[in-house]
Amino acid sequence: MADTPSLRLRTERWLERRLPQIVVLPLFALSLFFVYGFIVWTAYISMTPSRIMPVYDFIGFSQYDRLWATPRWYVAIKNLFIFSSLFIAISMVIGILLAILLDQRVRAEGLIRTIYLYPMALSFIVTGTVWKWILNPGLGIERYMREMGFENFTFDWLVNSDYAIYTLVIAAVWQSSGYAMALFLAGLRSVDDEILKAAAVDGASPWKTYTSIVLPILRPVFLSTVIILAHLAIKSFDLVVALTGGGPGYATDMPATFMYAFAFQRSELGVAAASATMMLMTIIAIIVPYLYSELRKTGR
Amino acid sequence: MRQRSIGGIVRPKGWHNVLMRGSLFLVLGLFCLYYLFPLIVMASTSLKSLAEIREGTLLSLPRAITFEAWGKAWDSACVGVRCDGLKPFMWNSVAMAVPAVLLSTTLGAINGYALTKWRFPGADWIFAMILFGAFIPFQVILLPMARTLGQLGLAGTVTGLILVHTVYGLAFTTLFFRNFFVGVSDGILQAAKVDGAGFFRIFFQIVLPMSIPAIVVTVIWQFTQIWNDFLFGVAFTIGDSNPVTVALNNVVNTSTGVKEYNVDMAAAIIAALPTMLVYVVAGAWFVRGLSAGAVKG
Amino acid sequence: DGTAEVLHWWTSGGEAKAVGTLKEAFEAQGGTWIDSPIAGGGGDAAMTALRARVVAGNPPTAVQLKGPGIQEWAEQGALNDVQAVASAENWDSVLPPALASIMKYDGNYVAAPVNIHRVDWIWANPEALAKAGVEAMPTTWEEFNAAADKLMAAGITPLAHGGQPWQDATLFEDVVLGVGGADFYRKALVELDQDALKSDMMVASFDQLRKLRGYVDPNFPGRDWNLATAMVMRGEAAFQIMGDWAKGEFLAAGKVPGTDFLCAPTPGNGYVLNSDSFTFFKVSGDDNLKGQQVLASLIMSPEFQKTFNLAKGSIPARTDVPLDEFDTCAQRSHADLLAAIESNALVPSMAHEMAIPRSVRGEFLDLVTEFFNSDMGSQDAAQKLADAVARAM
Amino acid sequence: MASGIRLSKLRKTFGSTEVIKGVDLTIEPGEFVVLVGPSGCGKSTLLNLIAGLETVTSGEVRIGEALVNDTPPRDRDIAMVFQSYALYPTKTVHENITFGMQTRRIPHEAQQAALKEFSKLLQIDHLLARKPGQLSGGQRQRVAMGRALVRKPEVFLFDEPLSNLDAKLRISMRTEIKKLHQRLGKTVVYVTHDQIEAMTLASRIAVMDNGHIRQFGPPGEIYEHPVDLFVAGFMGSPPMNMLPGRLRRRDGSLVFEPHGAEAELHFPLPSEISDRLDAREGAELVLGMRPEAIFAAGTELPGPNRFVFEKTVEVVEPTGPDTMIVFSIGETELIARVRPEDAREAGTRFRFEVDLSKAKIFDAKSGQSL
Amino acid sequence: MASGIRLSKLRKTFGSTEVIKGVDLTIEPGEFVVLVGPSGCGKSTLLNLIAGLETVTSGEVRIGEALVNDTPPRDRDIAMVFQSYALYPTKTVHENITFGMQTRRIPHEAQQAALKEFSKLLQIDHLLARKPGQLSGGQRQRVAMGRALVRKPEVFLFDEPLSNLDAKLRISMRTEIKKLHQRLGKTVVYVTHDQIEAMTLASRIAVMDNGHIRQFGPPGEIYEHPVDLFVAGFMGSPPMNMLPGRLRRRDGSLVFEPHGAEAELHFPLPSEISDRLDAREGAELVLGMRPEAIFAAGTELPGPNRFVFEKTVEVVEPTGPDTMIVFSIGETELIARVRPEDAREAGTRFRFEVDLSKAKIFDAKSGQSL
Ligand SMILES: Nc1ncnc2c1ncn2[C@@H]1O[C@H](COP(=O)(O)OP(=O)(O)OP(=O)(O)O)[C@@H](O)[C@H]1O
Ligand SMILES: Nc1ncnc2c1ncn2[C@@H]1O[C@H](COP(=O)(O)OP(=O)(O)OP(=O)(O)O)[C@@H](O)[C@H]1O
Ligand SMILES: [Mg+2]
Ligand SMILES: [Mg+2]
Repeated sequence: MADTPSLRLRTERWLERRLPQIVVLPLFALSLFFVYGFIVWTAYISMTPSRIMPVYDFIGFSQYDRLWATPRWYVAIKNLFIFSSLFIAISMVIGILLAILLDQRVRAEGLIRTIYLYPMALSFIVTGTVWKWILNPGLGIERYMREMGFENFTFDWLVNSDYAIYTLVIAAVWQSSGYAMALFLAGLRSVDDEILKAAAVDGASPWKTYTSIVLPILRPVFLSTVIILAHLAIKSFDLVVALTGGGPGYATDMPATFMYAFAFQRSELGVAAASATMMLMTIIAIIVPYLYSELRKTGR
Repeated sequence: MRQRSIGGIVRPKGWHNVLMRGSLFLVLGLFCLYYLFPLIVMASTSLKSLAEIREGTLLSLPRAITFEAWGKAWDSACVGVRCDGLKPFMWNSVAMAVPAVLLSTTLGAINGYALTKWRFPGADWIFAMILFGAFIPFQVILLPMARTLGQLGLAGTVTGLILVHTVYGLAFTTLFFRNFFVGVSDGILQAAKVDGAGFFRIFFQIVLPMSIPAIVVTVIWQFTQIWNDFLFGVAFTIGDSNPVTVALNNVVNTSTGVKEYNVDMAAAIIAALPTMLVYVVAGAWFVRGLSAGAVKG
Repeated sequence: DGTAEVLHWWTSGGEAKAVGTLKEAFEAQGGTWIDSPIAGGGGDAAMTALRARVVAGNPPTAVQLKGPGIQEWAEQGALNDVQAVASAENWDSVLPPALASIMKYDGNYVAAPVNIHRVDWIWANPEALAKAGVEAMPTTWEEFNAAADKLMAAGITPLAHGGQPWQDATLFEDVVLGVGGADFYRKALVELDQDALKSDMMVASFDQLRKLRGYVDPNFPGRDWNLATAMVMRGEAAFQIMGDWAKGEFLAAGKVPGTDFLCAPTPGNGYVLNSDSFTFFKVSGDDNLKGQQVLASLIMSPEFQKTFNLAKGSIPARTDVPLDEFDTCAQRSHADLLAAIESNALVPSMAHEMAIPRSVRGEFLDLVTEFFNSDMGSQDAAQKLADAVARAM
Repeated sequence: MASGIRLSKLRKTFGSTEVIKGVDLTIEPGEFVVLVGPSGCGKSTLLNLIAGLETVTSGEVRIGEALVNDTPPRDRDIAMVFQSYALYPTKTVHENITFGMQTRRIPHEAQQAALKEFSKLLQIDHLLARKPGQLSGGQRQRVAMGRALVRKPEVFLFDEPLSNLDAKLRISMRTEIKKLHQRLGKTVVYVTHDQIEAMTLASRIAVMDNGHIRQFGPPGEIYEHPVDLFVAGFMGSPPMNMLPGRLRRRDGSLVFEPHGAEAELHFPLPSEISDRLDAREGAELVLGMRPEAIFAAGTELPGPNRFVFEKTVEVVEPTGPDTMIVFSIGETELIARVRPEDAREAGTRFRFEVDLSKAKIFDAKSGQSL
Repeated sequence: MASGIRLSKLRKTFGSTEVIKGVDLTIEPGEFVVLVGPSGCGKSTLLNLIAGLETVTSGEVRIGEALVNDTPPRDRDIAMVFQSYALYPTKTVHENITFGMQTRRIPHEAQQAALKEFSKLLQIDHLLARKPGQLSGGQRQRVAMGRALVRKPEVFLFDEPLSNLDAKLRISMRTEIKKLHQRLGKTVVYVTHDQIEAMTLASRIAVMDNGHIRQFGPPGEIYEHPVDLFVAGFMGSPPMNMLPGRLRRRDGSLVFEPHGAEAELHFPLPSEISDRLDAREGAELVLGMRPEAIFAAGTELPGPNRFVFEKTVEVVEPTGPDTMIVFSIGETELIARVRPEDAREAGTRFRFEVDLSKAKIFDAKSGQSL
């Protein structure tokens, strides 16, 4: 008798046990529809002759043929790899470094932190212009240094097809590394003091304390940061448009600008969808193994 | 909230320490310069007259300071046919950003909580799949999203925009919270369960107060992303209900008109002020020691 | 009465004022004007939003949309025609035929032009020219090259240029017109004839473009056009090849045409046409339809065309509007326009989306900008251009 | 009112480690069961299984009559003190203690009354406004106690609840727990490493070892009649002396000859024991003698079954009330408990007296008590 | 080799709470000092100050001869066991233990040897690959111990290092610590609540109360000659019985009349005490008798200064080796320690014998020992 509680109680129990799933599922369903549904839609569009507006006649993979026949696409892909790896690595290093430095009982912490964060608040439509001035040899740093007497100072990456991509990194790091700092700082702040004390007693230098005690604890924060930075890198659009406009030539084109150009400037929805599909597949190939190993390590 | 220093561990004194502190501030200061330099250029440009900009070098400091550009950007710059600056659009952004930030943060927090602290089979899969939404290019979802909003009758409404931001913010908010909660001791949750608290009570009364750092970074991120979003704002709102980024864009961008850099710069700074305010306010909650004394072990 | 929601990207300064006159006129008729300004990327952002709006099922009443884009949307069945108004007001007789054909789909007007911009202008600083001993504005590319060489020798940058694809393409099309003439221009850049694209004439055009590249200072990539204009204003550079909107910068700085700066068409005796127009989308509801009609009629009214273009710096799309109040450059533009119509030398701008679909234009821009920023050979460029065009068709 | 607990064939594995290896245990309603066992033997895990904080790998947990394997902790009506305290770090002491009552919608006044009562009892009434991070270890532990005590659940689970308190406080807490148990009559499962706590609080003691329960019985029985060497050696502090040796017959009666000292020492066995062992002459045995059964010769009034022998003092450990003297027989170290005033320096010969009626005999191979 | 520690006028406040209120303490090089005191009295804080984990509010901390107020922990050459363990959650047991050696660049082989030695000693050698989250409470504590023991610093600080271990393990750990101390001769400061640990390990015991040090001396002195009621009541488990009363002269000799039982009981005072108190007739005093000094009449051989009286047994608490009998004199509850076989049921009359030569006398007002 006691083994079979009333039906009401049983449903309540059931509900309670399932509550986590019940809570997550609607959100999961949203993402199934709005993310995966739309990805499927895009994948389908990439196999149609869609131009200015989507049409739904199946034509196979010819849009992919066109995509891979476009020289600009190769540039975009190559740039994505150069840009993302540099951007993620540099932002990460700066983020960690600044977070650690800021964590040293700095008096003006609030002010400094806001200074580091603020670039993210500014629209790149305008800051891009400023960066363009600063990096332009005729207007900015180069001219400045030359006027100050360094006649041979040269800093012309912005107008050099081979180096322009690195100016994107400079500006992107400027914009986002502050946020990486914030993520790490928040992580640092949730590490238990006692553990730091133990490390101090164990004779660890501050450097060693951070590298071998604190940062491993922040492993999940690394995951957050990598994902955020990767997302920023992959989607960097305003930045490219405002700073280089993809130039010189299309030397700094990126998949995001490529996709945008084809989808909305050139009315080549099909090609754009094909490029989007290629990009998503690339991301899956890189992110999934990383996620897999991370989740296994931090899951439990 | 008071800022607690690291553990109270004794720091060395003397010249060695002065040297260390000195180089610490040097590095911090150099980075401040790096981050500030463009802002200084913006601010100084915004304080110049247009004539000075045309003749002078762009990076030089203003010769005669004028706040004209600021006034113009705030309430008389033309944004299409109306010429009352950014002012009328600020509120649109607030009305959109605040609910969207609250909603996406709350849902992300609950998601992250359920996925880590009430693990069920497949939780990691669900997390990974939700997370992947972070990488979907906005360009490709624009049209299907427009279609969906149209079908829902939300096309061109603020509600629709809030929905969009919430849905696509979820990947990030879930990520932040999930990764924070992984580090929260299970023991505390067990204690709360024994104390008779259920899923939501534990969440709101125990877990959430401990996750202030996660809330801070999430709110900062979401607010920035939503406030600065242009594409969704432009595609899913109409005219007077445009968010401020669209207005800013309209002030700044001109294809064949005269460029007023001073107004552009002032407008950009004005449009960023609310976000900076969020940074300052939220930043004050970067606190240490929230989990102090919780468990032994 | 009537309601019109107008999507445009004229958001600041003189442009915004120009649209403002339209709004005022519309409201003076008792209509309700809903303004949807979306600037950015020369209308790219607006086009993006437009697509979302159409997909969502609530398109705006009228959209600032031009060139072959009008046909593309019309093919989607997304447009309403205003032929009733056009017939009543006899638009055919007052518009340049080349322009009128762009405004029509299936013989019916679906859009109304508001202005004409001339793309093939050379702007010059007379002081700089004097310093280098250049006496007259060049009328052929040979003359231009000679003048440029003198300027180089005098330490003045001959050509102020901004390295953005559309600016590169503007140079390119002006060069093609100057080198090949209007007929060749039409064959190559409008009809996209493969033979023309691969012809020696095209190679010669690229050769001249390569020459121009040599007259540009090294810091040009990414530069906005107005900064290039400022270089001319300050005398750092002598020439700029740019549409007539550059005049607005000179005027805004208080410069007087003819004395402080000079304007002359690029070589070739043609006229590269760029025109903005409003296209009417498929809206429903009497109120909206009424608004559409009223708007169409207003846009084409001579008074509006005058006030609008005075504010905008361009010239009216109607050829019958007197230009007494306009500046000398505008008057020259008008005279040349009539002459070009006469001599069949009026060509639509490729760089400014008047000539060919956006997809093909994109390939042009890619190729031209790559040519401009690399050491690609002219022969090679012509071949690649032909291939790219073939791919995009 | 109180509910009993029944565990049957209970098993728990973490990954590939089996931690609870088939436990059967029936706790009567209102009983006070103390769980003892070596560190890492599975005590906390067992409590977690009862509380529902870990899922059962196999077997059954019943509280009252109900099978609760799938009942969430909050429906089991238990209160628990965690070994790691698990305080809510962002709540004040006050809020930590009342949280469980709040969730159960106990009226505000009743909450305040309970809070007042127990914070006074636990001597933390001046700390109510602090956060756990501002407390000392013992204070945290008392807050954890308070959190459990304020409620009146069916079952209390205590996991080493007094381990970080000073002796004096611990005694008074122990007394209060005992009183509370008597007053409320709830079922209690209590883990402790403190000998005296176990002996004085328990109605029955369960001795665990490596995921098994070795013996389950009243404290006296556990102490006096350990079923095997493990239990005998585990209970008592210092533990029972275990002297291996052989059973021999000398002069007609059975004696115990310790290994390594066969020639020298023959412990005569009391008749109750020797009667039982009659048939096992020559068997390998272990003689168990608790330290308090070995004392300085002649300090107690004479009694039956006393045996006196002389050995060299190796180590002297004064503990306050008593002094421990370590000496060896053969290879085996033994401890005797003597009065401080009887202690002699290390190195001197000492006459020990052992009360053999308190001695135990175990089989050397199986370890079973004989 | 070892360094002493000298604290002078040491104070520490947290916000507005003063926790250490002026401590002066000189610990000789190589000494083993045990710090005892009620929960929350400031023991852990004192260790933290010595370790440099909290900044000193005022006063001085010296290790060896050096003033270390501003020396960071890592330059103080100490090893510490934290009360809360503070293990590194992401490191394995192995890494937790070797980390301190790594930072000090001890050669790999030496590290391995130390790890092997101490993990064996602490019985955690089978757990080396685990993370702290997969350990039981006692196992974690042993890892924390291991982390401190593998190093050979100038000073060891132990904060209740054995509190979560079972009795048997605790005894063996205690022995190992003692051996280690003898072998290495390092200075040790050791906090414990365990009476026996304190008595057996300490070369001197410091009794703390509420931020002050009450008494600092060898264990025997602390136990036998507590300076005041606090120390007397704190040391010993169960604690000393404190019987308030008055000094009277009867039949020419001084006797102690307990309050509430003046008519019935007069404790004759041994001459050593009464000589000292001659002048204080009529004074309010407290008579301190340790439980082990009160036993069943006639169980020990007769001696001098014994006094026998009869009382009703109120509570009987068997603890295994001994049984505690609670009874009252006047309003005061007292505890007697008797052999289990002598215990009688509650409610029966019982003849107690007290060894008054072990009794202490305190001034009731000042609490000072007389
Ligand atoms: N951050 C703080 N703010 C205020 N008071 C504090 C803080 N930390 C500790 N205390 C107080 O300081 C006193 C001493 O704490 P400490 O941890 O030194 O005690 P302890 O002697 O180690 O006690 P225990 O035996 O319980 O571990 C305690 O009363 C505690 O409440
Ligand atoms: N997550 C885990 N994975 C593997 N083994 C575990 C895990 N958690 C606990 N154990 C092991 O289970 C055993 C029992 O742990 P438990 O905490 O129940 O011990 P305990 O009896 O409470 O010990 P203590 O007295 O030290 O607290 C221990 O040996 C421990 O190492
Ligand atoms: Mg345990
Ligand atoms: Mg402590």
